[in-house]
Amino acid sequence: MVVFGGLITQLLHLALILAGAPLLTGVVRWLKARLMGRRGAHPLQPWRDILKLLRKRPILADGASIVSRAAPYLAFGATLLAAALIPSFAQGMLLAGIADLLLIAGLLALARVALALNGHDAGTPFGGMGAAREMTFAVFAEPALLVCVMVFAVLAGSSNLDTIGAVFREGALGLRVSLLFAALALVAVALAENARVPVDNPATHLELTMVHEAMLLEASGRHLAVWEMQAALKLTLWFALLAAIFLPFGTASAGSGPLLWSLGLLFWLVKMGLLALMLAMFESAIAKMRVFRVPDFLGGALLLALLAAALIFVSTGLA
Amino acid sequence: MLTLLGACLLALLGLSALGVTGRAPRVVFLGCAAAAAGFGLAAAIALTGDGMAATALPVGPPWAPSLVALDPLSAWFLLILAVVAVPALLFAAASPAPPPAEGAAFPLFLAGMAAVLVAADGFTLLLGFELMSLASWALIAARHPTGVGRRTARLYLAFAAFSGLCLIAGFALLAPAGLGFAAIRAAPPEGWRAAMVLILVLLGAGSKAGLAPFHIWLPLAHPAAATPVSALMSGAMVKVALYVMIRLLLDLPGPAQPAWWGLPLIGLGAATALIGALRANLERDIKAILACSTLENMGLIVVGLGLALVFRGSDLRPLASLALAAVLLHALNHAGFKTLLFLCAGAVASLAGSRDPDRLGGLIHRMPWVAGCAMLGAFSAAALPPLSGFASEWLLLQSLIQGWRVAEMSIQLIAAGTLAVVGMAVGLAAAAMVRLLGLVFLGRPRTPRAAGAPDAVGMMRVALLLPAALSLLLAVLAAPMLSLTGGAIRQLLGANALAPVAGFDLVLGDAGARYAPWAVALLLALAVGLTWLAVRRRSSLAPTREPAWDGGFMPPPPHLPFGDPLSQVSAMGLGQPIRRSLGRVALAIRERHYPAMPGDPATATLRVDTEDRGFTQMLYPLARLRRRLSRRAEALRGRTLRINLSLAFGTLVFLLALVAWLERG
Amino acid sequence: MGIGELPYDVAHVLGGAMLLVSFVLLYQRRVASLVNALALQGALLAMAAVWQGYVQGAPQLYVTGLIALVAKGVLIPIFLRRMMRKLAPGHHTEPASNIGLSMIGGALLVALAILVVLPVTTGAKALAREDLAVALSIILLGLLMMLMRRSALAQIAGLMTMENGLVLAAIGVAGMPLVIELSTAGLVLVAAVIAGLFARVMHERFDSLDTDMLDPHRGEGR
Amino acid sequence: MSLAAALVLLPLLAAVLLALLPDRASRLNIVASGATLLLAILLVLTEPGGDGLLRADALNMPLVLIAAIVGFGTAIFSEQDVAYEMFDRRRARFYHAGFQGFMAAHFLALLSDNLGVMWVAIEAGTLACVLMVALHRTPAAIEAAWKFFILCGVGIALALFGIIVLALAAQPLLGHGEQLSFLALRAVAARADPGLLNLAFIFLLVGFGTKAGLVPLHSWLPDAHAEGPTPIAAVLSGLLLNGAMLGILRGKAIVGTNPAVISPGSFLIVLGFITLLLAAFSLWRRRDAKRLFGWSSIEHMGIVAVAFGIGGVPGHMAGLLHLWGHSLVKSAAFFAIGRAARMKGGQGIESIAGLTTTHPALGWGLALAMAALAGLPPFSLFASEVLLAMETGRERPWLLPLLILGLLVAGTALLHAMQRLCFGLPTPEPIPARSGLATLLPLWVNLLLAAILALAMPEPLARMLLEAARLLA
Repeated sequence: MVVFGGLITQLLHLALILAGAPLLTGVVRWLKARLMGRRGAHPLQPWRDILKLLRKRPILADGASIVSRAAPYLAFGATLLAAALIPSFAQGMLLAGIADLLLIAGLLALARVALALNGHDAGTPFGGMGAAREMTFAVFAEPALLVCVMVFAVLAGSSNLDTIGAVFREGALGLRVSLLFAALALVAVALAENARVPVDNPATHLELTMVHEAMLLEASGRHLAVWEMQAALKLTLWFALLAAIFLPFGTASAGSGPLLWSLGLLFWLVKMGLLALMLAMFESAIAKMRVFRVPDFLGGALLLALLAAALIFVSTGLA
Repeated sequence: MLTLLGACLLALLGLSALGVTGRAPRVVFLGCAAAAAGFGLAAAIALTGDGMAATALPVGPPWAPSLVALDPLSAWFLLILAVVAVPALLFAAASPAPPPAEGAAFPLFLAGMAAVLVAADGFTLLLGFELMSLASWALIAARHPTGVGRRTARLYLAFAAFSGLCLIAGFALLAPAGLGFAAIRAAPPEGWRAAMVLILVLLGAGSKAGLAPFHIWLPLAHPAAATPVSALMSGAMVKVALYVMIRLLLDLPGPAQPAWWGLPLIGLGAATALIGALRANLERDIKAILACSTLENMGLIVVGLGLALVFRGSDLRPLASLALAAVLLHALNHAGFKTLLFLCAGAVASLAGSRDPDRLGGLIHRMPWVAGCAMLGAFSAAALPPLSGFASEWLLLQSLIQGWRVAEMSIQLIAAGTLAVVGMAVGLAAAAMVRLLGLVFLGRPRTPRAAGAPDAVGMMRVALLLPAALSLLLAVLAAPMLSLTGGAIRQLLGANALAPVAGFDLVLGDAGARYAPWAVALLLALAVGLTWLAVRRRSSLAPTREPAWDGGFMPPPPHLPFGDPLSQVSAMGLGQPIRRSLGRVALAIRERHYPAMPGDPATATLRVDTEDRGFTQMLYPLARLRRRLSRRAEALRGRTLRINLSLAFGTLVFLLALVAWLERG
Repeated sequence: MGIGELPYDVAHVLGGAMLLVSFVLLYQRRVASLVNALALQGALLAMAAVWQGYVQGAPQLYVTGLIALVAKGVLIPIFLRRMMRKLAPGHHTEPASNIGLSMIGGALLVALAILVVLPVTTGAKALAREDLAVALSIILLGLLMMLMRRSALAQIAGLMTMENGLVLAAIGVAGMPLVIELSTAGLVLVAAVIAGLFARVMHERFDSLDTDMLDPHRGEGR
Repeated sequence: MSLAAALVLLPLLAAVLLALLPDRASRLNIVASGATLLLAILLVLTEPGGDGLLRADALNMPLVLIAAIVGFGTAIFSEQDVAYEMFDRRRARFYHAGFQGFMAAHFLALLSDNLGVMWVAIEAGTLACVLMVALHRTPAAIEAAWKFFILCGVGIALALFGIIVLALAAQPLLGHGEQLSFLALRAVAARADPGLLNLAFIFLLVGFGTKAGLVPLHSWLPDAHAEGPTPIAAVLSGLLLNGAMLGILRGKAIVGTNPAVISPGSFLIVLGFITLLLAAFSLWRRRDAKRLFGWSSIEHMGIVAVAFGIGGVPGHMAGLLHLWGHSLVKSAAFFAIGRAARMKGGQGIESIAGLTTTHPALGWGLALAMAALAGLPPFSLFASEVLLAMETGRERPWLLPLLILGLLVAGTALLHAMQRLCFGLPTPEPIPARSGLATLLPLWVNLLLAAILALAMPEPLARMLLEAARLLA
């Protein structure tokens, strides 16, 4: 039953995030527009864009190589696998055994590298520039993520996401200031990873300021569709990650039948909506920062993570 | 076993004699490859079956015979040596004939490294170590009669002498009873003696392995040699130094050493990793980039070694074996992908005619094989799952994360800080690899030579495919390979220590984390494949080719066949964000900007001079001190005869007075 | 035997005389009288040797005395004088530093010699102790003279004085094999000849015997 | 007549012959040296011992062998080298006679059991060398020779005084005639008056130390090496220094047996380290190749002094092994550099470069010799330095840093010079010529022997080494 349940939940989870990812992007955009006093596009607009792009004939730049054709699938595959490892409505899914945070980080790095290589491929200035910046940001984002993982490992005894979620759901450790710091650090990392304000502006196409979009300038047709899907999936993934760690309540366990699952799903949708709202409010509240201030921003995140670790050590040392 | 090893070593000596004549270089290199394969065979036998106990040789110093042995640790590193040497030598055989000196020194280089690995007493180890240094120096010097290369060779030789002497001193303090390893184990050093041993070994083997601040020679020396030599130096020689470190710090001093022994290693390792990865993003020579990435990986490995010492010192054997496994596995993985990368770089340098990224570009179109191998190697070096680099770095990061299990809060904090630095280094390494691939293989060719480069064929292609296949194998079969190190881990950490392996997965015993490379590879392939199928089912239109959109730039004029060179990011340009944000950590940077004056047709230029802080803060001051002292010493020479006489006279009188005084008291 | 007994007093007087001559050598400016003083010291040495031979009843010391007389007292002085005539007619040796200083230095050296020798030779016969102390003083004075004087001739003279001191010490020790004495004396002669050779070459190269003139010619420059 | 006596008389005879009939002198020289070498080998194979005056023991037999080898090589080398000197008949005759005479004196100095005879022999050898150093008659040569003469004359005189004091100390204990015998002195020194022994050792140290080139008594050494003919430099470094060191060693062996003396080892250690460090730093300033090797001789004598000072069986083993290896390698280096200087028409370092490209055999030989002098394997200097480091680490660990510093500075300086001489772009050759077997043979043979000493020392030699160390410790 457990294995079967694990399989079912895993498949349902995949279907859910695949279907929900563009929707989540749409919702965020819609909320942002509302907060800015605009009517905003329909939340399903991203889905429509993707389907339309899929119908178009892809155009490759002259200098482009096989990389431009392969990179989108690689990046998407890696992101999908990472997303599949992060529990949404149920824990103990089929892949829970290997749902290691370091592996998730690695898969995201793989997707990032594929994206950067895609930026390099056509040999255009903006592509290269965007790639260099993307990798630079990662240099600061990754250590922050790792130290957060250490914090969770200290509390949950393992770096396995499923275990962490389970331990945190039991709530045995109560509300800790160190967790708050870790949460802030992780949020900052998530913003950078998803190229959101203040690190990058997903809406703009002004070349000088952008990072993420610059690497996709040459993509078109189905390739662009896959890239868009990948971006949406990544956003969902990070939301799910934050939810799974910091808002673990209400998640069902794989063994417990459909009723609890749907309850967990309900909880999850609420969490997602909440996070989307927070993101929208945040993005509409503040402005994008200059590219060379981003390292400071992420360095701050790293410091927060280290502080969290230090506090954990103190508290465990006292306890 | 002894006959096999002896035959290989003797064969190498004979080949070097043949190499002196300069005749039949291919024979020499292929023979060396065979000998290296022999080493690999011996290592495999020793790892699977039982090794060779300490055996006395007919040769040796006047006071005792030389001893050789092949225990699991030696065997593991011998395997690494073979893994690097065979492809490198095939590549050498495929390259144009080198100067005779190189043909003579190459076998000696191999023999020296092998001698260090199989030595069972200090003298033999030192002998092999010095032979290795001397031969590798000859390999560099033979290529560079003049210019910068010559200064590099000089610097390298000076550092080699330094590390050799430090190791001699280390043994002197380690082995009061005798140089045989058994005798040393019987009487391990204690107190300040042990601490001095630690320092001297860190100076000696550390400077060979490129630990900061003695790393400065490495990014100069490794690229200066011929490609196969660079591969051997970067893939194997630093590992030999690592082996010496493990032998002298983990094995010989016995398990009784305190936990703080690991801390210097952790600190130095983290600093080295950061500096190396940072410089890898700023170098402007593809082989130098790879050498800097070697620094980064050695740094990570040494961090693991330090962790192993810390855990062992605080009685956390499972964690110690975890860290040690990370060290051993990463040593092997790094050997695989670094060899691959260096050989690719060599192929590029010889076929596309340059090592300067700003003269390359777009090579993936002309040399798909090399590009493919290079991408594989680069992905491994960037520690991307499911490739080989990720498996070992996963172990390393896990053991760092587990650092909180040590009761000392200071060590916990150090572990957290190190984790941050290591994470930064890993990110930087990924950035460096992307930069390398993007500059060399992607984008547009920057010179006609790059546009017309042929692909690697024949034995050169084989030499590339060999390590590539090996890296893939290591990626999927990380766990079985690691289980081979069980013997070494038991030897170093006690009989009940186990490699963190369960079947085909890497697992942490109590912490419950698990990494299954095969599963990840499978799932990834599945995800990519299904996505591709699904997408292609919905949209089947074949793509068309158009000029790049390029943010709206106009297509280049006809006299620029590869587009406007200025509109493609340069090596410095790609390094700029990292140089701006982190560069000054490792380098003394001078940026000068010459703006374009209004009406002046000249373009604006930005001139950047970088120099490693190791030079500016350590080497130059030392050299100044040495110069001042020699001037002092020289002043004594410029004296007249009578002054010299009075010196002798004064010595006599002083000694007489001293004796008179001593006899009073 | 001790103070007030004839053998001791005579040896004492002779040794003291030699030491005095050493001071004269240290003090003397003119080369001619330098050579004379050297001859005198040689003669005194010969007498000391003979006396010791008589006292110790060691016949080979008479031979030693004879050699000393012939070599140090006659041959070498003649040789030096001839060389002096040839090379530096009426040539004055000027001390590098003033006489008084070297005198004080000499006195201090004698004190040192006595301080060093007397306490360690409590076992030996008084005669030997006396001889050893005097001999050491003479050697040290010869060395001092060599580094005070710039002229090659003066330095040779200093070397010869040192040899005198050595022989004085040797005769103090009973039972020095004769072969050593002979070969030593022979070597001293050879050395003197060689030194003369050098002096001549030096003179024809630099037209001077001032050893400080040599200094700028050192190879490899400063 | 014993082998030892023959070993002394044969070169003497050869010297007389060479003085009488100078034509084809160099061939005769080679033959004589070869015969001497055979005698030396025979001597080493026979049992130690001998009559009163000459006694062959484990301490001096290997040194005799080394001396014969180096002498033979030097004779072969000078056969080619002297041809360039343009000596007139008189000087050529004198040169060869003087060479053999020096060899005879050196063998006597090594073999004689009587300290007085040893002194006489060393003095005679010195005088011969002085004359041969002056052979060129250039101002620099005169200056060097005069300095050599005066300093070593003084030093040797002081050494004699030391010997006399030893005799005086032994007077109450020994009968007439044997109070200068090394063995007898060693036997009774324990009962002699320690004060006199101290005094004696001071004088022996300063006296023979001047000849061994210990700082601050060293200033004659580099110039004497540089200004004389190259073969003379080879024997100076290869043999004379050994003789002087043997003198110090004998003194230490005698004095050291008395427990009440101020330990002679500490004097040696201090002087040795001063020597090592000063020479190491001076090596960096050399512009003249032969002076470079002269200074390196000083450095190695410092190492030897330290080794003997630290003492113990391993320490003395290290010191002796270092002496042997240094003689072989240093003479080899002088052969190579002398030949190179001939071909390049100057012995300045800047005038020699790129030897390995133009004359591979000579260039690599020189490179290996310099690497060996820098203490790199596979040569016996490496082995002895390792052994010395071990003993230092065991007995006086706090001296290790000094030792390492000295070795490092000196080694890097030599390697630096090695790369300037042997690599880089070749300098022009006014006298283009081939290296010639007369240089390459002794050069490579010596290197080979040094390597054998390090890695596969013949069993009898190894036994003698151990025996000698036991004798001294």
